[in-house]
Amino acid sequence: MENNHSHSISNKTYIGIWIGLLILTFLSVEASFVQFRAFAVGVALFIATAKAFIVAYYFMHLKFDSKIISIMVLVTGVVFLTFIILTFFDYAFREPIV
Amino acid sequence: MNMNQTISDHAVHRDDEASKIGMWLFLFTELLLFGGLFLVYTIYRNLNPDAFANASQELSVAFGTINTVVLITSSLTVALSISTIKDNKPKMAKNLLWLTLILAAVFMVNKYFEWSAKIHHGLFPGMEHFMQLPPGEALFFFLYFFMTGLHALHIVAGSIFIGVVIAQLNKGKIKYDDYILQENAGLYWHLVDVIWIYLFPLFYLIH
Amino acid sequence: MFSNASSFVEGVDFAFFVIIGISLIFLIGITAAMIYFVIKYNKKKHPKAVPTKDNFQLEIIWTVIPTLLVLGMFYYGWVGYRPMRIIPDNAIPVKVTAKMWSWSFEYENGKWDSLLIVPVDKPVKLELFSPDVLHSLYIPAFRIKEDVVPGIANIMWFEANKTGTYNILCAEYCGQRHSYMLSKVKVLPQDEYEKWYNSKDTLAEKMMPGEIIMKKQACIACHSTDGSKLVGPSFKGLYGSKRTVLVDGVKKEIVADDEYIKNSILNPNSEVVDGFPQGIMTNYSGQISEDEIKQFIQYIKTLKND
Amino acid sequence: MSTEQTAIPAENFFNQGGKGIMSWLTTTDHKRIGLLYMYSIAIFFSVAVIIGLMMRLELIAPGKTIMEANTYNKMFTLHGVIMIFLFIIPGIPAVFGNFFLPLFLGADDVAFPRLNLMSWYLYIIGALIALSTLVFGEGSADTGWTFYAPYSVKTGTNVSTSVFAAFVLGFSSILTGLNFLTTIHRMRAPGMGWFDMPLYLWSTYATSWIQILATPIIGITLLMIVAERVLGVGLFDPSLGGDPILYQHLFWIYSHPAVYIMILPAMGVISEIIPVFSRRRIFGYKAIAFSSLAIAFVGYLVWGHHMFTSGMSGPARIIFSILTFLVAIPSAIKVFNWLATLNKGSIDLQPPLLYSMGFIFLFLIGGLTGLVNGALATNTHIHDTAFIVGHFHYVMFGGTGFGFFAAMHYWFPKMYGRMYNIKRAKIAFWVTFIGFNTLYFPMFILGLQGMPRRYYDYLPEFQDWQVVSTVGSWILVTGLIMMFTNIIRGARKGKPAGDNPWNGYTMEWQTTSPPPLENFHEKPVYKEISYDK
Repeated sequence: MENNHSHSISNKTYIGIWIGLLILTFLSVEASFVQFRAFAVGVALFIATAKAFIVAYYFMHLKFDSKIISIMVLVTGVVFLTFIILTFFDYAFREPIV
Repeated sequence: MNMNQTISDHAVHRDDEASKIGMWLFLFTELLLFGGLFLVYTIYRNLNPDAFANASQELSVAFGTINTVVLITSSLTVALSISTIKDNKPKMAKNLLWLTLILAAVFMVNKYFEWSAKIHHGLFPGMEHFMQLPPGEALFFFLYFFMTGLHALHIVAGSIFIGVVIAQLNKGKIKYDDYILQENAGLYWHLVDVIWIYLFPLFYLIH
Repeated sequence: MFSNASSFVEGVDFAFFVIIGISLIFLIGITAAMIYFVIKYNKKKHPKAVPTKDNFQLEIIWTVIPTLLVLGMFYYGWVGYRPMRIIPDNAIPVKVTAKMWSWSFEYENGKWDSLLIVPVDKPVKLELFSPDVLHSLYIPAFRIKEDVVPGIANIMWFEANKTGTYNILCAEYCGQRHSYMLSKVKVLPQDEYEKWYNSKDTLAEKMMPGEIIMKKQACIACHSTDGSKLVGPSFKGLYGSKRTVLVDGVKKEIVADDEYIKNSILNPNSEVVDGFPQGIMTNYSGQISEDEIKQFIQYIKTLKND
Repeated sequence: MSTEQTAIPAENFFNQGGKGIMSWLTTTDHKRIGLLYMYSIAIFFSVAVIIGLMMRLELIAPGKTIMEANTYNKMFTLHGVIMIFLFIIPGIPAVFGNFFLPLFLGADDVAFPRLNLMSWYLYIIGALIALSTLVFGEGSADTGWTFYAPYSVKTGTNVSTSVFAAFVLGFSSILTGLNFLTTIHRMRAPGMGWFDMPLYLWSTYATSWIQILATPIIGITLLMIVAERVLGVGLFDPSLGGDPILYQHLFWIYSHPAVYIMILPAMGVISEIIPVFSRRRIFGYKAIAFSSLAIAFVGYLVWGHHMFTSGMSGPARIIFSILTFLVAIPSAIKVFNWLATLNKGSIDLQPPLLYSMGFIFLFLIGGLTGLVNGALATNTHIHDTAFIVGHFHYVMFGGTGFGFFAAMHYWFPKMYGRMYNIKRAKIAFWVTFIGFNTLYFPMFILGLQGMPRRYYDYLPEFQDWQVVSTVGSWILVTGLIMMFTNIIRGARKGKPAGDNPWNGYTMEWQTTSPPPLENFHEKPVYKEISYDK
């Protein structure tokens, strides 16, 4: 049987992480009121990705689980990014419709 | 070797790591299910940037922010409940899960008010006002209802999952040394949270 | 066996021969080797197998060589294709409308035909337009094909280099009469083309305005004028007749008057004649004017039962 | 290991674990679930073959022969949906994967046996929903199995139900993939490392990853189509600012990798059969294993080659064309390694090997004509013509279908403990093989002449080859009937085959035939395979 409880995050750490996530949320909301123009999407997605990473790494225990799961997450991410990038090869280069 | 022995072998057979891998693989399919929608969103936003920016002004940032906070907090309570069951405090773990369910309910009530306001304005696909929207904005609202609707369904599914865990805790089937079901329910709940973490800025914040 | 009549044929066919040539060498080689091994190393003649020894070099060789070969194939495929995307500025523009289930071609001077008529040795640019579903304009003799996508202005071009008449087919499945969505391209010598292009519309003189509208709007792809039943009801004897229609799933008896015909054009799914499919007909609002509808109804009135 | 056995061992999974229909319908035994899949797949396959036969008969002459255009359009849709979602995708993984995956690993079952049974039920439910369109509603869909928008949104036929069926079947496929991946990760026999696994497992592993990561995309896409039809307005509708081509992207993001879900398991089967009948270890084990993973990954990158004439941007066409050519390489590597395994072996030409060689030949034709499709210039000409239909059937039927038949003939004695008639199996092979080529080869010529696909009617100049093709369909069906009657007769009355009739090396041959409920009488430990038998 696997020994799953060798690693425990203390409740304090969890609450710290939670506060961190809240701060990032408010940061993201604040940023939306500043006119970043072209960067708005980038900034919002960057903050979201940071939050998602924190949730996955601590709350979802990627930090403690076997490496293979992290590798799988990575593969999934890469495949999904490939879908988006390759689809954009179409839309980014469409000749403007006359 | 006789049959009885085999059957008991089957029963004893327990592999938490396998359950966890199985759960993660399932989460990947969920991620890509939403991934398809994110792809559609990305392409259409790219084709109609102004219309999307205009349409997103219609959504209330306050509603979205409150729901984000609610969901992140519910993720915290789930995570805490798992570490309490490890410390052999089933009662505490159960209460934390109940708290999660309450937060889920708050999220849904919030969502209900938000949706009904939009529907009241005739923004649901097929309604009169919707049909008169400029092309890109109609797409935005179609996607808004489709994606947040699907997400809400996942909240319901996750709540049921957590409900099952609570029942198992009551029966004493989830214990300090056997809590993989609770851990998997937690994984699912966090995934629902992660998806919302992306939905929130994409619909509410990027004008 | 394979007709060829455009400037693209050479490049496309060359790419084809390169690919098929290399492929055939592999197909024959591998099959022959397989049969040879089975005969030569048959267990009767060769009872003891030689133990396998992996050969890393060999693996590299048969990774690298196919890679080079397929990249070569890609190159010739691209070379044959590139001219299809470079449209000459002096190309004659023709607006193509693909509708379930017919083609129509409109020229710069407003001339219109259901055949594509082009001069030989002159580039022609086709601007593709579809009001309903996907179609695909395919001229095998020219080796060209491009989908006609609603909402997207796809363009294709060609330069025919042989006079004659060639098939135009719809290659993207578009419903019931997909396989009848055919037309022809007529390649004429320059002088004949000009004569045709500058001639008065002979069709227009013989036809009532409503009949031209009917042909242009491709009504005849689904509605006959001789009483036979195609996808939709025939126009023959339509005007003034009694019909049973479905309104929101409820049967209703009505008379086919001006108002009904107009509504059927602009709002085709509100009153569908019982026994005919729902949701097939294109919505023509925005594509046809009030006046045209009036002319069209005038024409329908002439199609009486014998 | 004794090969002379005169009776079927009494301790086998047919006898153990209960008798009667209920014991089968509630079983969690992977072997029984594998057989449940096999029986249901056989039924759906026969239905789709009959539909195909009728379509071919319709095309024997121009004009109407036996059915209306409407019926024809529904038939090719149903033929595609059944063959793809009910036969080829689940085919090898669900039947032989289920039956043999745990045996290969030396395990007693898959990781989640109950989930496995649920996958089968989802499969049956999906199948019934798909077939229900024949009886209920406005008739089955007439869109082609691709469900291209906007036609699929406009047509009055029962698209929503068909699409929902595909959605349910997708779920079944995902759960099977999930189950297999977990099993391979967690249940290898003690001592069996990743590179000790039979190559079939590598191909299953790669396949399962595609099932997990690509299937959800089609799921959500099909849901969007349903939403469009229900709400009456749509995401792919130009009047809302939508783009019909985006549907094609989403559809092929799944459906191209799905082609590798279909072919990879067959390649795995061939990699198992060839060494056994050449009596030597497979040549280039790692090359074949990695080429499976490479196919799975590169397979995600090439979907655009279905859209070269759709109005996709120029650069995208070029990039997808290059990537498409790259996916040919791992397949080539496999073929060369199989060939090198045959070389200097001691070859015994039994039916499984015969089918495998049939596979290699037909797959080569399918794969090599795929290169014609991948090149931009030639694709423009042959896209959406009969050439594509020919190519697709060479890869999917000549490849996966023959792979399935090879697997069936190879593992049959292990599954039933009996042997079919070897001579008849060989004759059936040749009839099927000849019929196959007569049926599908003319399609290449028709396509090059400019005969579009999905045509109910055609111009008279195409008739000659259409007739040849239709005659081929009769020969092919004769061969299939011979093959299946031989198999069925073998299952019921065949001679006991013994535990290891082919002298196989992998773990499934180390147990009795048919295997006992718990698969192995003693918990097996993996030992390095010796090829000196």
